[in-house]
Amino acid sequence: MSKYLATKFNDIHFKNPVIPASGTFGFGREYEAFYDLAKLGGLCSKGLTLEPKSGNTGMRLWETPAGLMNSIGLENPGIDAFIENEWPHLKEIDTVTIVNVGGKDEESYLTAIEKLNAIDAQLIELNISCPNVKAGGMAYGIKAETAGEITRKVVELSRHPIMVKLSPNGEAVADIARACEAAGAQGISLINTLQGMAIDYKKKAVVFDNLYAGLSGPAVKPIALRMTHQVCQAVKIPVMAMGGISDWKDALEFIMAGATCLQIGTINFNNPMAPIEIIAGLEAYCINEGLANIGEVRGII
Amino acid sequence: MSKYLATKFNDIHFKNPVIPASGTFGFGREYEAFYDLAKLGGLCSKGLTLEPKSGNTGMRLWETPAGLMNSIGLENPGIDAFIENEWPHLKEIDTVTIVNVGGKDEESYLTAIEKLNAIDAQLIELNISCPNVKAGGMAYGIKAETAGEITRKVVELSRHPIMVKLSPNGEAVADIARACEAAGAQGISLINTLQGMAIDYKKKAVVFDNLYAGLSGPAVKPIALRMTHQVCQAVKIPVMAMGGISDWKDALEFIMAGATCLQIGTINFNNPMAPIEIIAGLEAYCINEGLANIGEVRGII
Amino acid sequence: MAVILSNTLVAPGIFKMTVAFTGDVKPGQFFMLRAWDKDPLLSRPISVHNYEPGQLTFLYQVVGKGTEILSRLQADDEVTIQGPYGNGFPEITGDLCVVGGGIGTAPLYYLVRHYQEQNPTGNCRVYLGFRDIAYGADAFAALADEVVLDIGGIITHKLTVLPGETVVTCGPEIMMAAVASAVPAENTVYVSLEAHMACGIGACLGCTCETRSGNKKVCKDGPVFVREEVFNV
Amino acid sequence: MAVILSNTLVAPGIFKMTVAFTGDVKPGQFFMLRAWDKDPLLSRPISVHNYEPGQLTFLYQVVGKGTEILSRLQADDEVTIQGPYGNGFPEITGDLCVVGGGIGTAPLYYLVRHYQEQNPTGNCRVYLGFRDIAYGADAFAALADEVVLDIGGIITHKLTVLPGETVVTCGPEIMMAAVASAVPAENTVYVSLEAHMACGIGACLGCTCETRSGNKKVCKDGPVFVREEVFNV
Ligand SMILES: Cc1cc2nc3c(=O)[nH]c(=O)nc-3n(C[C@H](O)[C@H](O)[C@H](O)COP(=O)(O)OP(=O)(O)OC[C@H]3O[C@@H](n4cnc5c(N)ncnc54)[C@H](O)[C@@H]3O)c2cc1C
Ligand SMILES: Cc1cc2nc3c(=O)[nH]c(=O)nc-3n(C[C@H](O)[C@H](O)[C@H](O)COP(=O)(O)OP(=O)(O)OC[C@H]3O[C@@H](n4cnc5c(N)ncnc54)[C@H](O)[C@@H]3O)c2cc1C
Ligand SMILES: Cc1cc2nc3c(=O)[nH]c(=O)nc-3n(C[C@H](O)[C@H](O)[C@H](O)COP(=O)(O)O)c2cc1C
Ligand SMILES: Cc1cc2nc3c(=O)[nH]c(=O)nc-3n(C[C@H](O)[C@H](O)[C@H](O)COP(=O)(O)O)c2cc1C
Ligand code: FES
Ligand code: FES
Repeated sequence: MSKYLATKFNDIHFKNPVIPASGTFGFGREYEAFYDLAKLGGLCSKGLTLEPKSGNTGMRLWETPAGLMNSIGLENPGIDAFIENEWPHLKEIDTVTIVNVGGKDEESYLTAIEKLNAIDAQLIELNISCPNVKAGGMAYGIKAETAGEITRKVVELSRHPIMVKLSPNGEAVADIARACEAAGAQGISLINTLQGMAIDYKKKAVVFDNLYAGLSGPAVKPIALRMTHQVCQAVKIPVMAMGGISDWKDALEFIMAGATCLQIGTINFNNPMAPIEIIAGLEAYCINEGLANIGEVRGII
Repeated sequence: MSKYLATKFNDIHFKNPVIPASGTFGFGREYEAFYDLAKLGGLCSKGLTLEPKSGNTGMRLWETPAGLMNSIGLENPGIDAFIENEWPHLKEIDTVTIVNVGGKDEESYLTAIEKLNAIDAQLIELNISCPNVKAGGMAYGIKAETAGEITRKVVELSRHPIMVKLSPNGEAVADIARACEAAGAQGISLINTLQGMAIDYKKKAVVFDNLYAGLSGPAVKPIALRMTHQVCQAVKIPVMAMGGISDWKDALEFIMAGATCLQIGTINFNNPMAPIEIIAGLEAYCINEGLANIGEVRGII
Repeated sequence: MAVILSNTLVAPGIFKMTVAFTGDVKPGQFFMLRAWDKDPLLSRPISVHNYEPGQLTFLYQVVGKGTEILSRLQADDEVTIQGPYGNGFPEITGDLCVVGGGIGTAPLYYLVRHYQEQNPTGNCRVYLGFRDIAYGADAFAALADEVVLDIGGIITHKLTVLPGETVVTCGPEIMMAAVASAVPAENTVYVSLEAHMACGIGACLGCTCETRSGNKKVCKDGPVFVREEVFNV
Repeated sequence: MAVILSNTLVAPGIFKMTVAFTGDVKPGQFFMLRAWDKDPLLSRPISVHNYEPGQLTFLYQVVGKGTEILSRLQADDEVTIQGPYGNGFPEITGDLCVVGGGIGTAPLYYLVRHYQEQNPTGNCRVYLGFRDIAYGADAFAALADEVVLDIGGIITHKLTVLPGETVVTCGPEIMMAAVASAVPAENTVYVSLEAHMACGIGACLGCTCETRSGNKKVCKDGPVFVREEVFNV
C-alpha cells in the first residue's frame, strides 16, 4: 500500500484511487492472469440486475475512432447468482469491492438493493445511466428529479453507502448530481457511456439491434473531464470519475479536476495492464513532484 | 454538376450535398489554393456576429484522441465588414452560400439578421450552439423553449430561409429540433461542438482561458450520427448533418440516417481535399450501387 | 511483445507472419494482436496457424485497418501478442475430416498437423474452399491423406463425410451452417466461430453467442463449439 | 506526398530529415507534416531548415507523438507535406545578427545561407544557445562570420548587437522576449513565433496572436513578426 496514493472516499479506505470500471472487468477473475487484484484500489462488479439477463442480441461491439461502442445490454447472472457464485471469491480479495446495480423500475432496484444488504460490500454503485437497456435505468438518470427520487429510496433501504452513477446523456449533469446529493447519495460516479449510433453502410443497416449504443474510450475523455469538473464544483460528496482514461496522465487530470477516485474502463481491452501502470505512474508522479499524497493536487483546477 | 449528387434542401438546389462547416473554412479563400470552390455543394461562412469580435485569449486549439478542442470564441470581422469585404467575393462563387450567424442576446441576433436582409445569401445558419462564448448563443440552444423563441423572431424578421444549428450539449435534441420547426425554421443543422475540458497536468492548469471548449472531429461521430437520426425522425424540415465526418463512408452513413446535406469540419485540417474526396466517393458509390441519385438511400435507416 | 521472424505475402491479400514465441499452444486457439497505439483502439484476434516451440505462425487476410498495419510489419519488428486464448479444438482420436473456407483454413493447418502427430495411423481428409485463389493447399496436401479443393463453388456440394469421421469446420458462418446441416447427425461436428472481440478473455461480454445452453463467450468458452450448441440442425 | 531521402539522428532527440521537393521556398516558412492517419489528428508545423531545388530539409526535435512517428521514418518512406506556408523572413540587406535557442535554430540556417548568397559582402553573426547539447554549430560556422555558442547559460548575457544590424531571433518565447527587450530600439528585430496550429493556412483562427495592429494569424501573417508588433518593448 502506497502512502502516496492512499485515498479516502468518505470513510472508505482505498489503497489507491484506481478501480477498473463496471462491465469492463467481469468479476475480476479474468484479469487475475495478468496481475494480483489486491494491487488495485478497488474492484467494481459487472452491472447486476435483480433477475438474470441475457443481454442484447446481435452485434455488441463496434469500434469508432479512439472509441468503442457497446451494446452488451447488462448481461449478468442476477443478484442471487452473484451473491452465491461471485461474491465469495470477490470478498476474499484484499481490496475495496463495489457492487454495480441496475434496474428496470423502482421495484427491481429496491429488491436488488435489499438483497445486497445480505453481503458486506463496501460501496454500491447505483447505475441509473446505462443507455443500452431499459433495465439500465437511464430513464431515471437523465433528469434531476427522477434521479433524486430513486436515489432517496435506495439510500433509505440500503445498509451500504450509495454512489450514484450518472449519465452524460441527460440534463445538466451538475443539476443531477446535486439532486442525488440532496437525496442522500454518499458519492457520485460518472460518466457512463455516451449514447451513439453506428450504421453499417455496406449492409445499409443499423449495426446494433438496439438502434443506439454506448460510446466509451479515449474519444470521450474531454467530455468526461468537463462533466467531472462540473460535478466536483457542484457537490461536496466525493466523485469517482471515468471516461476515456488511458494512462496516468489522464488519471491525474481527473484528479486535478476534483475526482477522488478513478475508474478505468475501455482501455483494459487495449492494455490489460493499464490499471497497474496507472497506479505506478501516479506513484512516480507523487515522488517526482515531492507530494506526500496524491490528494495534494486534487481539485486544484 | 453530378446528377447523382444533385440535392434539394427545400427549394434550394445544391450541386451536391457536401459543404465545409462553419469556422473550419474561413470565408473559403484559403482553400482556393487546393481546389475550385465551385465544386462544393455549398460554402458556409465563419460564424458572424453583429459586432466584430477578437475571439478568446490564450490557447485556442488542443488535440485529443481522434478529436480537436477549440476555443476560437467566434473571432470574426462583424456583419458589416463581412458584407463589405467578404460577400462580394463569396457571391461570385458558383455554389450555395450559407451565412452563419451568432449573437449574444436577442437584439444582437435580430440586428444582424436584419442587416443580412441586404444581401442575397441563400440560407442562414442560425448558430445557437457555440459553446465557447456567450455570443455563441448556446444559452438559447440548450433548451427547446428558448431555441423556439429566438427562432420565431429571427424567421419573422429575415427574408432568408433560416436553418437552426443545434447544440449537442442541451436537452433532448429532438425536442429542440421540434421547437425550432414549430417556430418556422426551414432547416436544422447539427451538431455543433461538444463541450469538453482539457487540463495541462504539467502546468497544473486548465488549458483554455475560457475553462471549457468545443470538441469536434472523428471522435464525436457516433454521437453526431445518433443525434442526426433522432432529429431526422422528429422533424419534417431538412437536416444538414455534421460531426466527425472524415470520408465518404461517414458521409453516406449520415445520409442513410436521414441527412439531406452534410457539413465537413475538422477533417479539413487533416486533409484539405476531404470535401472533394467525399464528393467523388459519394458519386462513385451511386454509380457502383446503380443509384440514379444519392437521395435513394436517404433516411433508409 | 514478440519479435517477428518473417511476414510475407502468400497470396493476394493473404499474409503469413511468424513470431518468436514459446508456450502451451493448442490448435484452434487464437492470440490478440496489435502493432499500434490507439488507432485502431482494439487488438485483433488471429488464430494460430502453426506452432512449434519458438515459432508461432499466423495466416491472415488484410481486410481493414488492423490487418493492413500488420501486413506492413517486417522481420525484426515487434508485435504485441496476448494469448493463447480460447478453448481450441478438442483432441480428436478417430478419423478426421476438416472443411475450411477461405481464411477459415488458417487454424485448420495446425489442427491437421497436430492430429497427424497424435494419430499416426488415423485417416485425415481435408476440404478447402476458396472464392477465387487458393492458398495453403500444398501444405495441407503434404500432411493429409486426401485434399479436395474447390474454387468458386460451394464446398458442401463436394462434401461426403464418412461414417465415424469427426468433422471440424472453419470459414464463413454461412458455410459452417451449411456443413452443419449437411453432415449426418451421427458424426460429431465442431465449428469455430468468429465474433467482434474487445477483451478476448471473457471480461467484456461483447462476443457472446447464443447456444442451446445459454449465452457463451466466443473468446473464452469458444471459439470452438459442437455444432448442436450453436446451429439449428 | 514527398519521398524521404534521409532521416537521421544528429543529436540526442534531434533529427534531420531531407525530402525530395522542388518549389518556391523562403527562409522562415514552414510545412505541415504528417505520416499518420488520424492518430494524432493534426499535421505538425515544421520550419524549413534548408532548401535547394530537389532537397528540402527539416531539423526537428522529438517532443511527442507526431515527431516521434516522424523520427521512425526511413529513406524511401513517404511523408505528406503541405506548404510552404507562412510569410517567411523578409529579405535582409544590411548586416545580420541571428539569435537562436535550441530547436529554434532550425529555420535560421536556411536564413543565414540565403542571406550569404544574397549579400556576399554582408556581415553575419550568429548566437546559438542550447540547454545542454549543441547541434548544428559547425554548419553555422561554415557560413557565418562569427558564431557565439552558449550552453546552459542565458544567451542574452552574451549578446551585443552592433549598430545597423538586423536581428532575427527564433527560440523559446521567453528567450525571444528577452532578445526583444535587450536589443536597442534602433535595430530592427524579427521574431519567429510558434502556436498550436490546425489548418496552417489561415482558415481556422486557431493560431491567432495579439499584435499592436489587432489579431494576426501566426500561420499566415507570421510566423515572422517585427518585435514591436508582438512584444511589449
Ligand atoms: C477467434 C478469431 C480468430 C480469427 N482468426 C483469424 C485468422 O487466423 N486470420 C484472419 O485473417 N482473420 C482471423 N479472424 C478475423 C480477424 O480478427 C478480422 O479479420 C480482423 O479483426 C479485422 O480487423 P481489421 O482492422 O483489419 O478490419 P476492420 O474491418 O477495420 O475491423 C473493424 C472491426 O471489426 C472487427 N472485425 C472485422 N472482421 C472481423 C471478424 N471476421 N471477426 C472478428 N472481428 C472482426 C475488428 O476486430 C474491428 O473491431 C479471426 C477472428 C476471430 C474472432
Ligand atoms: C511555425 C512553426 C514552425 C516550427 N518549426 C519547428 C522545427 O523546425 N523543428 C521542430 O522541432 N519544431 C518546430 N515547431 C514545433 C513543432 O511543431 C512541435 O514540436 C510539434 O508540433 C510537436 O508535435 P508532437 O506530436 O511531437 O508533440 P505533442 O506534444 O504530442 O503535440 C501535441 C499538440 O501540441 C502541438 N504542439 C506541441 N508543441 C508545439 C509547438 N512548440 N508549436 C506548435 N504546436 C505545438 C502539436 O502540434 C499538437 O497539436 C514549429 C512550430 C511552428 C508553429
Ligand atoms: C463493454 C462495456 C460494458 C459496460 N458495462 C457496464 C455496466 O454493466 N454497468 C455500468 O455501470 N457501466 C458499464 N459500462 C460503462 C463503464 O463502466 C464506463 O462508465 C464507461 O465505459 C466510460 O469509461 P471508459 O471510457 O474508461 O470505458 C460498460 C462499458 C463497456 C465498454
Ligand atoms: C476551429 C473551429 C471553429 C468553429 N467555428 C464555428 C463557428 O464559427 N460557427 C459555428 O456554427 N460552428 C463552428 N464550429 C463548429 C463546426 O462548424 C462543426 O459544427 C463542428 O466542428 C462539428 O463538425 P466536425 O466534427 O466535422 O468538425 C467550429 C469548429 C472548429 C473545429
Ligand atoms: S471478447 Fe470480451 S468477453 Fe469475449
Ligand atoms: S492554424 Fe489555422 S488559422 Fe493558423
